[in-house]
Amino acid sequence: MENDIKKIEIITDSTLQSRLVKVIDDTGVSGYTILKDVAGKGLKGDKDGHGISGGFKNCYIMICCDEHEAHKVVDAVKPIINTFGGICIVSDAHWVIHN
Amino acid sequence: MENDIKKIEIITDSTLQSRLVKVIDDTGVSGYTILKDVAGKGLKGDKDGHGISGGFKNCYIMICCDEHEAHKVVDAVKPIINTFGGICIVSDAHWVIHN
Amino acid sequence: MENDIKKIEIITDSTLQSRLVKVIDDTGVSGYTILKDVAGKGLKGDKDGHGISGGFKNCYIMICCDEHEAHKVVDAVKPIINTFGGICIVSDAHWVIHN
Amino acid sequence: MDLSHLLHNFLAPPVPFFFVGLLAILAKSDLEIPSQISKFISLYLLMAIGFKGGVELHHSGISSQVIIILFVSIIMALVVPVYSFYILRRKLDVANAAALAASFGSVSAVTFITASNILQTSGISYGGEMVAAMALMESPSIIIGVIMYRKLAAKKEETIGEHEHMGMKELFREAFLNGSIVVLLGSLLIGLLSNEKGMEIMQPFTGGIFKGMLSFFLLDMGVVAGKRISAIRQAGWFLVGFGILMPLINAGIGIGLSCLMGLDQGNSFMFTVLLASASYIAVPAAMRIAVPDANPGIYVPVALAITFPFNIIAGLPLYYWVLQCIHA
Amino acid sequence: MDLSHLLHNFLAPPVPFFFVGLLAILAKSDLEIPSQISKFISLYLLMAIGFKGGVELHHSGISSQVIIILFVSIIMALVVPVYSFYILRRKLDVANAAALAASFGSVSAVTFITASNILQTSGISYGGEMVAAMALMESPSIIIGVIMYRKLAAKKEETIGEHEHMGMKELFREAFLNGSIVVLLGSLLIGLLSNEKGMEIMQPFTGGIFKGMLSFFLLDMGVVAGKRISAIRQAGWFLVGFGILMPLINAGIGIGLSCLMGLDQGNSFMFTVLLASASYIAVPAAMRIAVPDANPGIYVPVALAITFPFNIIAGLPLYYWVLQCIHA
Amino acid sequence: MDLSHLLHNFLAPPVPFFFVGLLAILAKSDLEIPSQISKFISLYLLMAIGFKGGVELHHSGISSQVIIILFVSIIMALVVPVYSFYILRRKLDVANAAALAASFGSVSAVTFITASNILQTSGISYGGEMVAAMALMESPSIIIGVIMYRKLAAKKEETIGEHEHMGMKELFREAFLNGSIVVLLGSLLIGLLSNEKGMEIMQPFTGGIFKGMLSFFLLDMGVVAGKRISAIRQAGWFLVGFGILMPLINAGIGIGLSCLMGLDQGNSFMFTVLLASASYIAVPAAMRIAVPDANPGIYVPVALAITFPFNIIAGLPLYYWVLQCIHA
Ligand SMILES: Nc1ncnc2c1ncn2[C@@H]1O[C@H](COP(=O)(O)O)[C@@H](O)[C@H]1O
Ligand SMILES: Nc1ncnc2c1ncn2[C@@H]1O[C@H](COP(=O)(O)O)[C@@H](O)[C@H]1O
Ligand SMILES: Nc1ncnc2c1ncn2[C@@H]1O[C@H](COP(=O)(O)O)[C@@H](O)[C@H]1O
Ligand code: NA
Ligand code: NA
Ligand code: NA
Repeated sequence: MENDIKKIEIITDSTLQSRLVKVIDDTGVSGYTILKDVAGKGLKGDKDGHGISGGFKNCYIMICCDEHEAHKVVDAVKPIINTFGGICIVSDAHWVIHN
Repeated sequence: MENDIKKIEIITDSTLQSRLVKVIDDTGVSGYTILKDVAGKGLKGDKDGHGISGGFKNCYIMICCDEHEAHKVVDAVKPIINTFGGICIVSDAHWVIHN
Repeated sequence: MENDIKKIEIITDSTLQSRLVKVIDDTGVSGYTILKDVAGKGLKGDKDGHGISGGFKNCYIMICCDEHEAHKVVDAVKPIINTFGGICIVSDAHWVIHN
Repeated sequence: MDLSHLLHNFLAPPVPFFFVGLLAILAKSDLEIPSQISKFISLYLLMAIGFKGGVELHHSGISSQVIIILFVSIIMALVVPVYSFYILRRKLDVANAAALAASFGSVSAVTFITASNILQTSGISYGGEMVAAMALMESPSIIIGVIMYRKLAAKKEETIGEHEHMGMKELFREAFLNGSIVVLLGSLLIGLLSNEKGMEIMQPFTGGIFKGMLSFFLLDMGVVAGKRISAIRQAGWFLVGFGILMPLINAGIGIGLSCLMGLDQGNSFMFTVLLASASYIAVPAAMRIAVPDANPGIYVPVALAITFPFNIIAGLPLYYWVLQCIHA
Repeated sequence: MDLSHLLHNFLAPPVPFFFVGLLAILAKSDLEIPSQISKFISLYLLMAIGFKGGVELHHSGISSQVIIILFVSIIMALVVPVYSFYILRRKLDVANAAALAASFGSVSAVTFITASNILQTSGISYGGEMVAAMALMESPSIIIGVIMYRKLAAKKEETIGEHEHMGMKELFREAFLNGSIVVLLGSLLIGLLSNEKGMEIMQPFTGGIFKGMLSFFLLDMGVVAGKRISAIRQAGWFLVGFGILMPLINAGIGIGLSCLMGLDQGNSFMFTVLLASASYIAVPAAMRIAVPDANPGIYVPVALAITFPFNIIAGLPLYYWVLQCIHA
Repeated sequence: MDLSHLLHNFLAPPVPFFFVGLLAILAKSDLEIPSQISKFISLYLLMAIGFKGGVELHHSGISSQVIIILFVSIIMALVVPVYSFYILRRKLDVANAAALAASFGSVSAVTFITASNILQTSGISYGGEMVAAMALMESPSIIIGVIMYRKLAAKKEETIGEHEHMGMKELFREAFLNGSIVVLLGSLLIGLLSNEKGMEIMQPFTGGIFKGMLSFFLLDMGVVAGKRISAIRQAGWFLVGFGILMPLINAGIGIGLSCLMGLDQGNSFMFTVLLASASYIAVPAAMRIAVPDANPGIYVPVALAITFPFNIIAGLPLYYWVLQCIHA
């Protein structure tokens, strides 16, 4: 299948979503996908995604881009994740369709 | 680990969900997974996933299948994505369990 | 990019979520991510994710870990998926950031 | 109130909203009620009906008749799944027969609520003990269904790994402590303990907007029934027949038992409806795990897309009419 | 009620909640209404307004004036998008012009409801036929918009694969059977068929909490308008002007037609509001598929972040005032 | 109303629903309120309480006592976190002490609302200025908490990259413009500006169904408290003690200050409750970012699963009783 791309996945606290989106936008990637209601568990404890108390929900952001852009995104995201927690992983994929 | 498979991920406007599901069903794959409340940004602008105005939400469809089926799915999905926008990516994975 | 990891993805009936989380917790992995409102179709029929009737919704659980842990998770999860249905796939990824 | 008056009731909200939802889906509309809203309204309805039932019970007190009703209700919840199972076994395998039998042994809260709505418009009252009976009838059939499945599908079980096998303790928890039952019983208890002030205070919520919320829920039920209806064709005529005849048989038994217990018209009607209705919420959720090799694509549509609409459209007026003839 | 009284109305709920939402977003607050809640309240509002309209229509009966109103409404829903399209073509390409024209040919239910609220506080009534008119005006412009797009953007279409091309049947379904219209029409019909009892029963839901729910929805509208407002800058002055002048022109036409049809003050006002408002729900959802090369980042913000607030703030009081002068 | 009467209040809705939720979770029920519904009801409660407060304030006018109350409230919101911090530092590190101190300096809207419910059943009124005080007390402690953290955890900060460090401007926005505060203040303002008609119109929404919605929310609070309770064991006895003693100390100070300010019984009670309650919504959300190395698994459960239930069960009746003795 066609072009090789990198798929970057970021999962961290919801309160960071707007901040992450801003730095990702700045790298000039063509798009990203966001899930807002994400539960989970990590080094900072349980996130049961509950609606009552603030700060117990994650967001998930996925970006498909070429390797060069991927480095830019990772560099932009790294300091945020390092400070506030969460994970960022990268894997290989292929564009099939994108217009 | 066990069998090699292809993992196809499609992200596009929610209004296309039923149309996509139909063509995917027709390829005869054994299953798929759908997320309905997906936000993001792409060539067609911001989708903030808001509930008030129509047409600002994405759906995400994921299909695990063998390479042969993957070609069928991609062929079925391609014209829709080409016409209406969105992305479709493929990556490698392995079945661990599936019954 | 940095460390190689395995990304395990499990999709099965929502009613199994707490059971799966328990066995995954027991393997000692550092974290996992959960999506609660997942629709789809598989061998056990359509899950339209509807809120009225019980038992028509999936959950999605994703775990990033090293290969050794991945084996433990798969072993823990396998009997549950074998009995109750659903899928479990593994793919390769890389930690970029994790603290 | 004569039959024409009763039929007229079906043109007034909430019932016709069911048909709006159903027809929308059959006409391929994209109408969809968000899933969290369904869950919210369903919890709301349980809270309201539970609270009102508790208040009624507080007024009436717990007489010996109340005890008898509750006792008979539990017995029926244990017996119905047994004979249902043997009827179903003629065409279905053990797992599916057990799951569907459990569904018919349990109750449908929305059918109950719609029935209570008919009584209210007719100016007939029923006792809070009927709500208690509903709460008590939700779960026993789950246990019975699972026991029959385990006893009679011995080979199947071997394939289920030791530690996957749901223990009896877990099964009881699943059956008796699911969210719906907890909210229903909790609200019943709170209603029972409330003083007059508590009741007045809750009235606009549990009473005022109740019909509207029920209308909304029935709209949603119509949508879901419409979506499940295609599964009926696969299910075949045996199950369609079962989904219609079984409520009639159980209603007959219910009417008979009501007479034996000497219930008044309101209580008789509600008791009959409890027997005639089938669960599509609590039972399927429990069966997914407890009877994993049953096919929910079979047992849910029968309860949801056949028995529920049948009861709403034809069953309730019929049971009402029969009981009225008896009590006239 | 004089103008000062009317302006006073804008300080009482529900309208000021729109500004709370708008200002919150402009001040970069994180205020957000969950999306399923928006959907729920929007369905609720349609159900309530539809039901109340049906009840009104039940009372008034279907006179020849009702038929005339409905007929003129449909005609206008077909005509408005045509001239809007040609105005828009001066600056926009065919796809975007068609999509935006369809939006202005259709209606905004929330603007309609806010207008009905003003009438209610002023003690003026309007007929249930206006709700029917609203339901009938939602969809025709979608068809007109798509036809113009297909006729006039011939080359584009070639790029759309044969089987992707939405058939006329599918288009009609999309236009006439979207969830909002089904709920609105269904509730209208149920209101029409309800007896007095049905109306009383629904009152706390469709009447009592209505203003509060509308307040909540307007809060949400403010949030969304605030989020879309930045898109306006990209849209440029032509579209800002269009978003303000078009409702004024259409309102003028509406006032003229109301006089010709001899409508009373209430009906004139509601008819004018229908013409002056633009759709940001049903139309954009349909246009995403039917006119895939139009940019929703353009046509939605014009309807949602310009025309809607303009109508709420300045348009409604203005139309009200003009009609009051005429009818005084 | 004597103490037994007061205790009786705890058997009437809404409070007992908290225990239904709590016990359900402790018994391992799967009861769960969908998260968007929680968010909706929480916004609803803020809108209703804000609007009612505004209306009260509109009636009473802004007297010099109102100014004094607001002033003292802000001062306390700045002072409480400081001494709380030094108490907490005996066992906690700077980050966790600052986050938890901020929580106690701020307020819990649901505790406030439950308290207002007790007053209402007792026929005692309180002024709209108390709602304004609540709004003003939400945020200052966030700023104080962050300042203490930054001053006293100097080394930590170095590890936080330059551009990750939240600027003071961003911090103020986070603290003063979060959605809850905006809705509360906006509704207060709208209530303040509303004429009589606006109030009547909103009554079924902000008044009628209020208790029911609060019941639903307390059910949810019970569920969440139940889920967080296991975290308490890890937190240790020091924090359990803090979560119980701190509200008592702050309530004592509140009662003292009320006497000094010469507040009537209703206002004294509400002021005391504001001091005694701790935030588990606005503050944790802000702390996640502003004090990233504090552990929300510690500071949230103390406020949510200890202080909140303590106040609901024992605190409110106690403060009420003491104030009644004083005012008798
Ligand atoms: N190993 C992991 N695998 C999958 N998701 C993870 C993992 N570690 C953390 N997460 C996700 O990232 C969120 C924040 O992580 P943390 O800041 O470490 O608590 C968690 O709530 C999980 O949803
Ligand atoms: N490069 C990308 N990476 C991740 N998601 C994307 C990307 N491009 C588009 N998407 C998703 O696909 C949706 C539709 O894309 P589009 O039609 O290009 O606006 C967007 O709203 C995103 O959710
Ligand atoms: N081939 C597949 N690709 C993607 N998701 C699948 C696949 N098969 C099953 N699933 C997901 O797993 C759920 C349960 O599967 P099953 O038990 O086979 O019905 C389905 O509802 C789908 O969401
Ligand atoms: Na039954
Ligand atoms: Na219009
Ligand atoms: Na406090």
